[in-house]
Amino acid sequence: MTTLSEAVRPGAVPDQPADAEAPPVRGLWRQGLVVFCENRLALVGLGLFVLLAGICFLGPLFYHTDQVHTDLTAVHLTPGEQGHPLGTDGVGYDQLGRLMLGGQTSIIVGLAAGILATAVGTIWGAVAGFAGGWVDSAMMRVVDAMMSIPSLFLFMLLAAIVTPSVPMLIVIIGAFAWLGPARLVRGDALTLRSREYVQAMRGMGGTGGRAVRRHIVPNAIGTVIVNATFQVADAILYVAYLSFLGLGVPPPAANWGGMLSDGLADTYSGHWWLLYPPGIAIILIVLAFNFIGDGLRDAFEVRLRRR
Amino acid sequence: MSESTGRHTPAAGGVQPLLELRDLDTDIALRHGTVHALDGVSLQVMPGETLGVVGESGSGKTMTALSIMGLLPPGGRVSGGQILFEGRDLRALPADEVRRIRGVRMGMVFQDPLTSLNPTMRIGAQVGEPLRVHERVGRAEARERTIEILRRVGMPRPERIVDNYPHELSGGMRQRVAIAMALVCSPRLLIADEPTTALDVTTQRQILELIDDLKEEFGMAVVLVTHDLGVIAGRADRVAVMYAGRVVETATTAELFRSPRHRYTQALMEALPESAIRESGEHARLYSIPGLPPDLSRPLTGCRFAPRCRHVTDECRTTEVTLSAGAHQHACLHPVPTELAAPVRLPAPVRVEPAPAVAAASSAESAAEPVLSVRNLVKNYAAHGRGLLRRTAGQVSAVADVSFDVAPGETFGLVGESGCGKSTVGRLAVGLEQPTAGQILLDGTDIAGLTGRERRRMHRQVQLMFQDSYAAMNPRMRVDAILAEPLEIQKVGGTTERRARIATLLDQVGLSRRVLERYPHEFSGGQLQRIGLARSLALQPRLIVGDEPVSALDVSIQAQVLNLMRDLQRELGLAYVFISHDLSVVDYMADRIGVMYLGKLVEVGPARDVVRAARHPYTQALIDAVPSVTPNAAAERDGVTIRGELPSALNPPTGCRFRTRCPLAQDICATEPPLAGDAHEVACHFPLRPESTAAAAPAGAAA
Amino acid sequence: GGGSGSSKDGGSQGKDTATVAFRTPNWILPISAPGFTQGENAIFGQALYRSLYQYKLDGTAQYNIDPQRSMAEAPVVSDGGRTLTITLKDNTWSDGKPVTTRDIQFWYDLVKANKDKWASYRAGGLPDNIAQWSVKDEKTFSITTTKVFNTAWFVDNQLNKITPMPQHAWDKDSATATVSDLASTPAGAKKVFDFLTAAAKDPKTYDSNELWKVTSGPWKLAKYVPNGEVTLAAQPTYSGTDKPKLAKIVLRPFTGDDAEFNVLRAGDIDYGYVPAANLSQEGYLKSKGYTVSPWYGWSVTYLQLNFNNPKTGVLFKQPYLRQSLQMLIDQPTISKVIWSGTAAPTCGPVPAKPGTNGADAAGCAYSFDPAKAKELLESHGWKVTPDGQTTCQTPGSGPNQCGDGIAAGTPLKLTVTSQTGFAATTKMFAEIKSQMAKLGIPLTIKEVPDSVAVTPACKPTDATCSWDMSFFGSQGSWYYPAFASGERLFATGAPVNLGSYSNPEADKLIEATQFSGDESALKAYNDFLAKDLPVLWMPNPVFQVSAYRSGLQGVEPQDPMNFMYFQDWSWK
Amino acid sequence: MVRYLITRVGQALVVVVLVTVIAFLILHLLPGGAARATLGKEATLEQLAAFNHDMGYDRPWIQQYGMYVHRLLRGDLGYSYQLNQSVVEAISQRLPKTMVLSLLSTVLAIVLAIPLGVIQAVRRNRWPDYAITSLSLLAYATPIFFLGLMMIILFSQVWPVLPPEAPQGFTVAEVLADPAGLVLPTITLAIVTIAVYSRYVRSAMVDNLNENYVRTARSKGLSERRVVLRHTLRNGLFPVIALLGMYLPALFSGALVVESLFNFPGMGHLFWQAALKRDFPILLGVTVIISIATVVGALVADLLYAAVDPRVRLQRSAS
Ligand SMILES: Nc1ncnc2c1ncn2[C@@H]1O[C@H](COP(=O)(O)OP(=O)(O)OP(=O)(O)O)[C@@H](O)[C@H]1O
Ligand SMILES: Nc1ncnc2c1ncn2[C@@H]1O[C@H](COP(=O)(O)OP(=O)(O)OP(=O)(O)O)[C@@H](O)[C@H]1O
Ligand SMILES: [Mg+2]
Ligand SMILES: [Mg+2]
Repeated sequence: MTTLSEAVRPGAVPDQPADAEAPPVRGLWRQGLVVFCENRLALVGLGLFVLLAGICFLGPLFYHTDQVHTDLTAVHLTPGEQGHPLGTDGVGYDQLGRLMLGGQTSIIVGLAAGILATAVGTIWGAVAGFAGGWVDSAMMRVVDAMMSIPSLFLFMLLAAIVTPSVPMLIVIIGAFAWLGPARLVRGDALTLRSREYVQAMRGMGGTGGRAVRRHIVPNAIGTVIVNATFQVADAILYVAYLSFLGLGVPPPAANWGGMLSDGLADTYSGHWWLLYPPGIAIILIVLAFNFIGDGLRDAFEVRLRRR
Repeated sequence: MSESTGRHTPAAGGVQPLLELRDLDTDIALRHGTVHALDGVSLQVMPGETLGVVGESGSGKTMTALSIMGLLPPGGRVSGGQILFEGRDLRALPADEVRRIRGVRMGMVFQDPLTSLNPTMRIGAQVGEPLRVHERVGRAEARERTIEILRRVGMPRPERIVDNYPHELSGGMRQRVAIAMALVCSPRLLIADEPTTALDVTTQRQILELIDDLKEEFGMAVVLVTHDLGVIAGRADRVAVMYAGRVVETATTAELFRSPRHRYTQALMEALPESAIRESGEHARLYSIPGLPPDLSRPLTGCRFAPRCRHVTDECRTTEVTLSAGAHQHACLHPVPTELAAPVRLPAPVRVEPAPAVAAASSAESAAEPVLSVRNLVKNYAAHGRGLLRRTAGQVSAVADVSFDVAPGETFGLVGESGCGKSTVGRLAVGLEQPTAGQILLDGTDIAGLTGRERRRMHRQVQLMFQDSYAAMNPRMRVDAILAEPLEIQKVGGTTERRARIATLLDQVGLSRRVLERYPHEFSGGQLQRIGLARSLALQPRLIVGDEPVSALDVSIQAQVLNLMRDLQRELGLAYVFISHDLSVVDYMADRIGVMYLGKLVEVGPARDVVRAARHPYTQALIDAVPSVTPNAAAERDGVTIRGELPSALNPPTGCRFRTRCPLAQDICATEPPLAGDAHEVACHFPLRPESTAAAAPAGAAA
Repeated sequence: GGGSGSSKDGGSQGKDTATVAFRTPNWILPISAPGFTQGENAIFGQALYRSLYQYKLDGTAQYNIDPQRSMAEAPVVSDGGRTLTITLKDNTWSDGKPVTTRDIQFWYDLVKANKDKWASYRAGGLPDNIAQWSVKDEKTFSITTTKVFNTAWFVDNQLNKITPMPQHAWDKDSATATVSDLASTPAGAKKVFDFLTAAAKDPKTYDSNELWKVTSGPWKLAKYVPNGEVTLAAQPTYSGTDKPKLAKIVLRPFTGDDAEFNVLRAGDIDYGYVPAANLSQEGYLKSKGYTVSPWYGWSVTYLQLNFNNPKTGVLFKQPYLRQSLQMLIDQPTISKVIWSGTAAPTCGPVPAKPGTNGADAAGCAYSFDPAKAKELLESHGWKVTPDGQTTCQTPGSGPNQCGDGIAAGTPLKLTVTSQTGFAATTKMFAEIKSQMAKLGIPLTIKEVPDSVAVTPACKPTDATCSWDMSFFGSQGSWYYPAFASGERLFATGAPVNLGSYSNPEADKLIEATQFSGDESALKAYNDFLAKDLPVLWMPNPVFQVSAYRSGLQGVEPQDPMNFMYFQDWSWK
Repeated sequence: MVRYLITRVGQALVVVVLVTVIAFLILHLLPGGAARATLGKEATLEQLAAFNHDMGYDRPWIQQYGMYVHRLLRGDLGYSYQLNQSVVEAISQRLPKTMVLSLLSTVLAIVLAIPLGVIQAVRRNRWPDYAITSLSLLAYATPIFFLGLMMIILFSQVWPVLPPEAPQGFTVAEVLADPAGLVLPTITLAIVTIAVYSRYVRSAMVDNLNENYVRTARSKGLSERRVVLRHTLRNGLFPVIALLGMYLPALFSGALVVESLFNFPGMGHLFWQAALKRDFPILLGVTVIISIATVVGALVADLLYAAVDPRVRLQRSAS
């Protein structure tokens, strides 16, 4: 999947505040926060994420279900039956409890893989962009090559090599989703490298290392964080795709993607509670991260805007 | 021209104004609150008249123009008053009607010719578009008329240009295109918003003359918006001075420059470097207006200039002042008394006074070991072809064989048109780039041979100051980190010592300690330039290379920074290399001046000699092109005029690089002239004047 | 043409066409090549080239030979069981030429000369076990074997491979050559075989190549698109008694179960299958005029244990441990709930008569009994920690001890390599894992696309020998030919004995099934292995749950050995 | 120009070579090997060895790679045992289907995404923008297999107006002859693409609407329509061209799912099945073909970009 994160670069927002006398003294972070909060969709996204994460991680503390032992005497109970608000699945697990458990995996895999991909990509892109010359060329050709193989193909092959488990999925997705961030950060590094403040620093006798540490990385961090948000969303989707292709995590671990693709088989069985809740959950969480990413993008952009 | 020819006095009965603004209010809605960009602006433009609008940045000049055109930015709207154009209120007309008027009866030229043209549309299509839309003419006819109008704006080979894209033209040519576009429907009114600010002085002169000529030819009125008093002085019939969203004074040009009444206008004029030189004939301190213009998003009462005014009284702060009646209107409670307003002593566009002894003294001083010595410096960049079919071709010769010295405590000014290699020399001098050939000696040591550690120490000696201080500061660092950075890099002192040093620096540049925890985006341009200066000073360098350090600033702020730089120089014994394209600023600041053309140093000498008794035709042309606050001076000049465009640095002309544009060029110019002379060197086969005391050579500079 | 075309042809009763969900066959030559032995190839092959004998398992016929469909009479045994004499019935090739012993000889010559390229070849099997092949006349030939075999075994598991091939059309080494007796020499047979194989490896010419126009089956190939739709048309010159009743059979491949089921629901095919998860749709399909019918297979399903695993092998070698693991598998409930009743418990290596064993495991040696399993472990020195980790407490080889090679503190902890893509399998292991967890046996489930590939038979020193248990039975682990003997599954060193099970007693019993004429040998072998647990027995799913238009007659009974006889089909 | 072309083609070649190396290395790591997966559980060790020998899998991977490249240069991508077809044949049989699907959905996506993006940009931060943003992100967030299934349920089961599967014809002409069958798969694949493209168009348009030249255009008294359509849209669309080249792999990923859902055996499905069955020649072949397509796509997009956008300077650091 080419991601929104790669495809949509931020558009400049024009309404620059006036060239006013004493600008309100406000921390960069606070200012960003204000702008983020002004983006209503971003707030909706954040709310959604907090809600879903809260249900998944705190829910089980209040709503106890047995997600270890199967119960073949209570399979496919309809919602409400025998005290299962969302019914049970094909081996008798409580579906609501399962959704919480699956949500934990999805969120953890998404966050971890997104962060891993971003970290790898950032390092790769920063090194390439800052080194320049043939190092850059070589490193970027590798990225090009891997990008020209559909990512789903790569994931499929990798998932076939290693046996998928939660840590493995994180590594697999992380290992191949870093290409987008690598390109972005490299582009940033290239432009940042020639920024006047970097030149100014070199004019004071500063080294390349300092340029990367003090100037390039902190300034690329906005792009990186925004991108990480989209990466998280994409990672959650990737897990779903892998599950659909039969390469997801095996039971009793659950994840929304796997539950959804399992639920596909139940499309016509009348067991709607096995299909739609995970489907909606996955859409909501991916949507949430995309909204958040959009909001962060605005926020970071505003922070850099001149007065 | 205006007064003397007696045309178009604003109050002249019978003649209806072409455009009249009555109490115009314009608001711009922002995320938080609203900027009241214009507050009760009233103006009149008579048919065939040129109205100059001047004022500091943010005073509402552009908003006035955009309000008239109905092109306010998102969130902007005219909230009150009337815009009467040919007697009809544009605000009351239907949108379509206004659109037609905008396209046919009015034309506008914007400041930045680089971005004002659609990059993917052919010139012909863009210029001809209003014809096609408003007059519904056919393709062929539109093309013909486009070529015609391009020819009229002085575009070379218009039949070819119509099929070009904007990026294939130079800045000056693009601005001509923009003007042609505005004029293609023969409008009654042309609004030009800083049409020349982004251009070189030589081009600026061409464009301004063009507008003047066309105005005559089309018989249209012009609103010329600019922040440059010099531009206005040469071109406008009448001038409106704006401050903080209001018109504070209007008068005929001659009247205004002879006796400005508003205290703000007066202060502005005094802040010009030209006037400092004029007053004393010496490098006196400039008058600088304290403080900053007010924040227009807050409610304001009284005279808006009151907080910065020397003559303020309590009354000023509370009374709303309106424009006085009459031909010379002003909105000031304590105007400059007419009797005291001594007629402005107009400076000669080129100084003709005898060179003072200072020049000689400074050249004598330079016998001392120079801080910086540049020897036969060459810098070539690998060039990349442009466009689809141009192959990679050779090298850009950015700096070609440049040599000069800078003595301790001296200011060496470097001037020249855009792209002539000034910045490159600056960057080479501070060791940011490696020269292709030649040497750079700092205190007698060649910086090329330094080892890593020595190199780092070398960076203490010489510092760079940037044009855009904002761009030169990491937006994510607070001022304390920014100022501490050079100290950290050079490992100077511990934390406490650094803090103490930073405090001293702030004192030196006149900023309060409170700024330390703020971010760059929270400062004004002048403040930023001070911080940049403070950073340059942190390591106690002996030499500061300032690359256009004041070009982005308003006159009033510019004055503050220039004063500061001079004070510090005196205090700390600094040497400056002062790079600028603005001759009057360099003239004010520099002890000696080097003039560059296309990578070559064509003339070096003591500042006064160079400015007053230029020897190179190029220098003379530059000087002549500088607009002066003497009204109508430009029209009377008959000095050296440069023709054509700056040749490409990719394939610079052989021999004297200026010969392609030089009125005096002869065959011999194909051989390279050496830089010759004693204190006042020139590289020309036909120097305008022999080197001597400049007074003896008034040629080419009729006063 | 296209989809709309086929849905017009099929899906409409009263016509003479049936559209069948069917993977595209990709091998046409009656001598199968390695890699091309999939079920669809067998059915496709049968439709074009009948094999010498065909079988049915209803117990009515001698040696299970189907007297109607077979091309020869049942063999006459002589020479103490070493010689079988076979007489051909009168049949003709599609071009009118008679089918003679020459055509069988041709097959034999090719197989003998190219046995290593024949997928069904096993060292010691056909043709190695034939001492003499003699042709008496056009209709009769006899085979003398190297040893005395159990005739039932030989007829069911060896003679089933023989397929008469049109010598008069194929005995040449290039398309332009004229037919001769080339194959009668080994060198010639190699050339002919290479020629025919090359033609078979060019599927896009299947429906145009003259070679494949001469057939013996009830169908001819009307249209063939590689990996696409295949159309069979009734062969007008077919000489068998089971003449096709429909004019056309359209075989349509699908990209997956979901795609197939969507189309089935839309009523665009006449014969398809219901994916396991959609069994509850029976009612809907019936309302759309379909009959839903499970297709039982002549198969067993099991969980392979790796006796050679250097770590867990010692555990599996303990019979009590295998027993307690088996007792944790609730075959009846799993069959009923997870497989929705479309699976039945497997109790031993010989399949129960298809469709007869109910959902109970009455005949099984070990029924589901976690309590007994726990007791068994505890009585052998294991400290059972429910929902924790059970460990060996008293090591040693005594009767109350864990057993040889199991050290104190050894955790009982297993990994199963299973198949991805089968919801029921996944659920089944979730259930088994849950049961094992209750006895403190953590089970890790690894799902892979092809569990056989990653769990090869291995020596303890091999790097690939780290797997514990392997499952490849989502559609049945093993389908038998008519005679369900275990020489390929459970004999020491047998090719499909992935777990390297080895028991001299079992080997003896297996040999008996192959070589003695003793009718009870099969039962003895079954009873022993049912108890000894060379593998863990698992619910045996049906081959598939077929759904066909109720108007389509002759589909039932569905052949347990997975053949399809389209010629029997007709519209009501 | 020529130099630029040479550099770009050179880079493209490097990328393709790298792709083959990467694919080869990954396949080399696949456990289980191809032999068992192809020959099944009944295969004997001798048969496995013979197979491995035939396919060259028993040689060092460097040598295998060399052989592969050698054959690749002659246009021979190998032979698939699983399919009993040469890889070239298998791909050429399926590529047209995937191309029809991708092309149709891309065209549909572009046709819809451009107006949507423009509306969003013109009505920025007002309700049409929010609505379209939410909808397109919703489309983006929906796993495509779920989306496809919903489509089938809605339009061929609940409300049976369209067939649940793509056309089953074998040639492009046959496929196109059944437009009804193409509707659902094309829309399914297009929906996600629309989301990506419209966001992209929006941001490009927003950037361009803030450019000075737009103000100049307005100053000529042009109608808002003309300003947006004649001046801004053109410039806003150029980057989309560049995106088209880059988006190819993603499109194939999506096609993989859509193909299996709608019973439309194309390249994606081919690859999926090959991955499950360890069909190495197919896996390599498809990967190489798609990466070549992508590289060529990117190259063409670049050249096209350069051709239509007079601003583009070709020396712009390529990567
Ligand atoms: N897009 C905008 N949004 C909000 N405020 C604006 C915008 N553009 C200008 N302003 C504010 O409106 C006031 C008038 O600005 P205007 O651009 O007319 O000044 P100007 O005299 O043209 O200055 P300059 O010389 O810098 O062009 C200023 O306070 C400015 O900050
Ligand atoms: N990094 C570079 N690569 C290639 N060419 C360059 C580079 N930097 C400068 N040049 C070229 O060198 C010449 C001199 O540039 P330089 O920036 O020194 O001019 P300048 O006099 O400072 O102009 P300006 O007044 O516009 O700042 C120009 O033709 C420019 O295009
Ligand atoms: Mg302005
Ligand atoms: Mg410069």
